[in-house]
Amino acid sequence: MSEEKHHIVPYRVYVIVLMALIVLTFASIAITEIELGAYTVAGALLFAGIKSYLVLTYFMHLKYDKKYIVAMVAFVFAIFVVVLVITFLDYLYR
Amino acid sequence: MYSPEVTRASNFVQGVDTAFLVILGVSFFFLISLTVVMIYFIYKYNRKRHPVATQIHGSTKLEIIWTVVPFLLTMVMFYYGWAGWKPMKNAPKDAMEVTVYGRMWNFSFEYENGRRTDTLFLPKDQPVKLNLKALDVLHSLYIPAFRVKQDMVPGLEDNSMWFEPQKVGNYDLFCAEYCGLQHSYMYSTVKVMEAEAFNDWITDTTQVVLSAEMDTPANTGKRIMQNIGCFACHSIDGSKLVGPSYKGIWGAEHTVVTGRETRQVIVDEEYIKRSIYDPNADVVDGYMKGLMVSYEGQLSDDDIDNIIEYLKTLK
Amino acid sequence: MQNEHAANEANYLKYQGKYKGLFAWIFSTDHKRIGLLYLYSIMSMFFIGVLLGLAMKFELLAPGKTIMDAQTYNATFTVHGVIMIFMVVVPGLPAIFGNFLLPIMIGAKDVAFPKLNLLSWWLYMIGVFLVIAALLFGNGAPDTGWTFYAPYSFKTGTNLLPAIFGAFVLGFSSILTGLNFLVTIHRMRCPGLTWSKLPLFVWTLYGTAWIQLLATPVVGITLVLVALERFFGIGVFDPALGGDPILYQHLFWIYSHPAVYIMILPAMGAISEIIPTFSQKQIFGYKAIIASTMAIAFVGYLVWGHHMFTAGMSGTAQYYFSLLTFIVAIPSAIKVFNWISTMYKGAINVQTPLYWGASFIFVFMIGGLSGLVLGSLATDVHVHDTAFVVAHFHYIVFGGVGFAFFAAIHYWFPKIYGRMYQKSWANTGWLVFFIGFLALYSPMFYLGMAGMPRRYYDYLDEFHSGNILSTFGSWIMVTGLVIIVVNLVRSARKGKPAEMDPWHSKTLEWTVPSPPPLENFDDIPVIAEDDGPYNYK
Amino acid sequence: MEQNAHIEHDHYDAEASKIGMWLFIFTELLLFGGLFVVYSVYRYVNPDAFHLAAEELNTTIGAVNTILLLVSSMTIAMSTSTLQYKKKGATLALLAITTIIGIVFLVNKYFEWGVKFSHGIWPGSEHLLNDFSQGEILFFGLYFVMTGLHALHIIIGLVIILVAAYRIHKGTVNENRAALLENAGLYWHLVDLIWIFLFPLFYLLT
Ligand code: HEA
Ligand code: HEA
Ligand code: HEC
Ligand code: CUA
Ligand SMILES: [Cu+2]
Repeated sequence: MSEEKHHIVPYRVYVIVLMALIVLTFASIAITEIELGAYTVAGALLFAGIKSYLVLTYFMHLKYDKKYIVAMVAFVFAIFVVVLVITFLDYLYR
Repeated sequence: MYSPEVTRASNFVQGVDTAFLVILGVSFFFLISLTVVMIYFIYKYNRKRHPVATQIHGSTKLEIIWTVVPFLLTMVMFYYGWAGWKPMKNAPKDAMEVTVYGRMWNFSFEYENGRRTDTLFLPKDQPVKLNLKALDVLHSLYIPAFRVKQDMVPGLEDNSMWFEPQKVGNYDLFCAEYCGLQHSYMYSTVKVMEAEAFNDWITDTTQVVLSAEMDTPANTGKRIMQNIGCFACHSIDGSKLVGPSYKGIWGAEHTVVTGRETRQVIVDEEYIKRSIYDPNADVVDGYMKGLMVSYEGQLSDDDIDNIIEYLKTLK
Repeated sequence: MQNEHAANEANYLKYQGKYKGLFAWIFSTDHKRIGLLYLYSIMSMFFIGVLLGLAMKFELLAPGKTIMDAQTYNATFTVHGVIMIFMVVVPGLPAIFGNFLLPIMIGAKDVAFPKLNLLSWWLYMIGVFLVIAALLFGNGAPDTGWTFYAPYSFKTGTNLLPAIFGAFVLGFSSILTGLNFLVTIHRMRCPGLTWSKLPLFVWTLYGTAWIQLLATPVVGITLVLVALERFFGIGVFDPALGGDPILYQHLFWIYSHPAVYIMILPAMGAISEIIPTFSQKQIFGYKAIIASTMAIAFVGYLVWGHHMFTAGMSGTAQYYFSLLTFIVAIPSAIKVFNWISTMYKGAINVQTPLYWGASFIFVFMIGGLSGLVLGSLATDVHVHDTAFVVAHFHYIVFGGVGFAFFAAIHYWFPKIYGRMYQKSWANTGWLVFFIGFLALYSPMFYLGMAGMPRRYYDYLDEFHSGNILSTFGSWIMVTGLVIIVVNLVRSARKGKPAEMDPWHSKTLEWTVPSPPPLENFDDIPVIAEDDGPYNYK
Repeated sequence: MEQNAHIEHDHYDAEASKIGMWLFIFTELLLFGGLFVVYSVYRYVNPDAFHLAAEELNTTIGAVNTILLLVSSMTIAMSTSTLQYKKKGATLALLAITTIIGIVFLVNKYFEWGVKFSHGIWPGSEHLLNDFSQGEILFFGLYFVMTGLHALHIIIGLVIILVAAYRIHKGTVNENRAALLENAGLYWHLVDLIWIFLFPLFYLLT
């Protein structure tokens, strides 16, 4: 059981990421104010997606982790999306 | 149900049974051949006869073969299953419509002219579309001889099934989705008649009128209750089913829960009417709210008067 | 260090730690003891389930009331289903044999999180007690069927909440076991034991653990929603408030279909160990079996809708689910072909585990092939919710998992207890059981095709003869079960001492003494480049 | 946490703990995933009602809470760095900030729910059942379940953080054995991650 060498993330990175997240939050509030019809949902989800990507890579250290952990995370999100899509095969075509 | 007299009882039988034959054919082929091979190996390569094993790691060629061949076979089976099922999805435009109400625990069928029965009467060679309405929980309308089944889902609009009976006769109709206590007693019969006989039957109102005239109100009440299924939940001998017994109900004092408060009521006309039209307003103490659903629109005030006359006789 | 060696001399059954007696077991974090704890608790629940099953068969012996009334019958099949699924076959093989063998098979001293492992067992027990409480207290045992379909599940007056909560806790236990196994397999393989050298049983545990982890939470939240619906009326599944009962079914089966693969994968893994050992031969198509394991785990996640062909789904969804259901059958077929090919040119040693293994393949084929009838749209519309489905899943769940369980217990028994059972009795038990099994469930295929719905307390006369045969079968089978269990229980105490490797197998668990010492290995083994779990000469 | 009771080996394996935590996070994601499926279906079936109901929610409180969680996520992420730099005091301070922000979030939530309650809106309330459409009933049902479950996770997260802080204070969690703190961090980020989706879905799509 060897000691894993830790990558220590500099504070600066965290602060930048936080700024980006806050900006994105306001951006998503702004975009949903505009009347975009069906695209509002897509827009909001897009921003949420980018935000969660940032949280996952920087705050949750995925960027510095072994690749197989990243693969697992991606796999789990993929499974969820697939399940959602399949469920909608029912509702979209009812 | 594979006896000759019911085969081809509906237009779907052939498609479904073909799918059965294809799938069962492939299945039996694999089941028997693989079992025979396995037993043969166990016998032939028993260590008494074959003391030293030959090490074989595998064979890519074989793996490919036994991936591809089953794949193709499953696609064939899928195709037949799909082909037999496809026509069930779309009812023809000229189909005769019957509305089916499923409730705990009986079916009732309403025809286009408003007539209601607890047995499904149908003309031969005429497509029918059953509009399915569940009033309380899930039920499922299943006619094995016709190879049709569709769940009845409360709240689901445009839920229907269709078929075309092709043989005169009586067929079982079951509730196939578990729906509580009397689920296994929620069955009925489909009577398929020649078209003329059916027409005579559906236009014939004399029976109803006659019996109504001849019977006492109490007997009429009893018949109505039988038809619409009150006795599924209420006994007349004092035993407790899902709902309270009718025995001695008239004039008795009952404890009911109205909203949050508990109070005493005397069973009178008004109370009984409310119990039938709005059963969840006063819930009898010790019984579940929400099981009995309103019969408003299905029972007229006259019907209820008859029911009350009948209830009065149950001392 | 000195201590440790002293500890290592005693085997895990004898070892005395901080606690004495019963506590030495229920507070032990040793994976082998936890495995046995699971064995005993699961077997106890299993016997309750069997008794309920027998009672149902007795009731169905003749139309009308035989021994119980309708309410009791409805409660009986519900509790039978809940016990058998959530408490017996889902935890069954992973929790018993996975716990016992996984660390030894990968050359480790324990699982990654031993305390968490013990916690899983405790959670399991809590779940068990909650479900039992649902039976004994309150307004009577739940009567919804193990599927808890809305809206009946929040209309019934019976005692549903403890049962739902129990199922939730059991799910949590299952998740923790899966989590533990995944980490163990990732982190604790001994040097040289690469992924492509893992025993197949370990591979199936790996696949199973993923399903446990990713599917169980969905049913967890679904059951929570049902409970909230009952408490507050939030409306999510209540048609009166705009909810959709069909959505409930989606969520339920998103878990419960993958759950059937949680049950069967470890069973397939056990068979994949037994066949090569008794053929004294390298497993045929090692990589293909692994690939099919992962394929089942993955595709199995996407086919849940085949339980809902008549529920009122859209046609597109029906089409799609049927297609994928057929696809998921292919990896199972691949496994069957590889097992049978493994026997080709082997030096087959016909022993009790092999009887069970071979009959597993047979009943699994019947169960699986009848699954194809259910997966096909036209035929499923006819046989859905009939005795045919009941026959299918008994053939595959307990034909599959049950037979694999008995194969496994007869295979690993000498390792677990360090003693050997009476082979002649074991074989007799198998034969009686097998005959009873066929007689019990085969008639149900016929009954279902003839149109007898399931969950029927009473039936029409036309279904009588099939039911009689089936009931007789249940009596034969239970006779077999009694023989098997009595033989095993006696032998665990009094049997002849077993050798280290009675079957001449090559996996790591046979390189440690029977029963294994507390820490399994004195020194962590190292697997040589050209060695492996199926390296028969 | 991961030692065997009677085997006194050093079982510390940071990577094992980390994978364990990730796997646990996966189950949490799917737990909420189930709810997101329910939400999406009902949003699709009742688009107008969901729009209407979302207007009842206070976007400002939602936005404030979002920012709070984001900041707290950063503070706890930073604390893993400070621990590596062996700055125990700073680490504890950052954790304290995180905890306080978490509590403020809960207080906000408390008031937000309180306002709804005072308007007679809670699951199964008479006002809700009588005066709202079915879609709106579903919206509020899901709103209470999902934000409630989220709040429960905040509480669990806070407990884990407090345990980690205590262990740091005692020195059993330190730069060489940081797994507990990192896992507390991962869990807290999970809570944040879920909120990132809850916020637009409930508050913004009006
Ligand atoms: C261990 C559990 C287990 C397993 C492994 C399976 C495996 C399969 N199941 Fe089963 N199933 C259940 C447990 C299981 N099932 C349960 C409990 C229910 C009922 C739940 C309830 O309603 O209460 C159920 C219900 C069920 C239904 C719903 C029926 C209904 O309610 O209408 C369907 C429909 O498609 C189905 C299909 C299948 C298929 C296609 C497989 C396949 O994976 C089978 C694959 C195996 C083979 C195909 C056999 C081996 C291969 C060969 C011999 C080679 C030849 C093969 C080919 C040419 C393809 N199952
Ligand atoms: C593992 C699952 C399992 C098992 C073993 C059994 C065992 C039995 N079952 Fe089954 N049964 C179910 C799962 C199971 N059942 C489910 C899910 C339902 C549906 C419930 C519902 O509708 O909601 C059902 C429903 C069901 C019905 C249908 C009720 C109806 O629809 O009306 C009937 C009818 O007789 C029945 C009978 C029996 C009998 C007689 C036995 C037994 O008495 C047979 C005796 C068994 C053995 C002799 C040995 C088997 C050995 C093992 C399984 C190994 C154990 C493994 C470990 C300990 C790891 N069961
Ligand atoms: C699904 C089961 C069910 C059916 C069908 C049913 N009921 Fe009921 N009934 C109940 C239950 C449960 C109660 C007690 C709770 C309540 O008052 O709502 C009840 C209560 C009543 C009461 C009040 C009884 C008392 O003792 O105060 C009357 C009257 C009544 N039902 C009449 C009828 C009539 C008439 C029908 C048929 C048209 C009918 N019920 C059909 C379940 C049912
Ligand atoms: Cu109605 Cu079963
Ligand atoms: Cu399935």
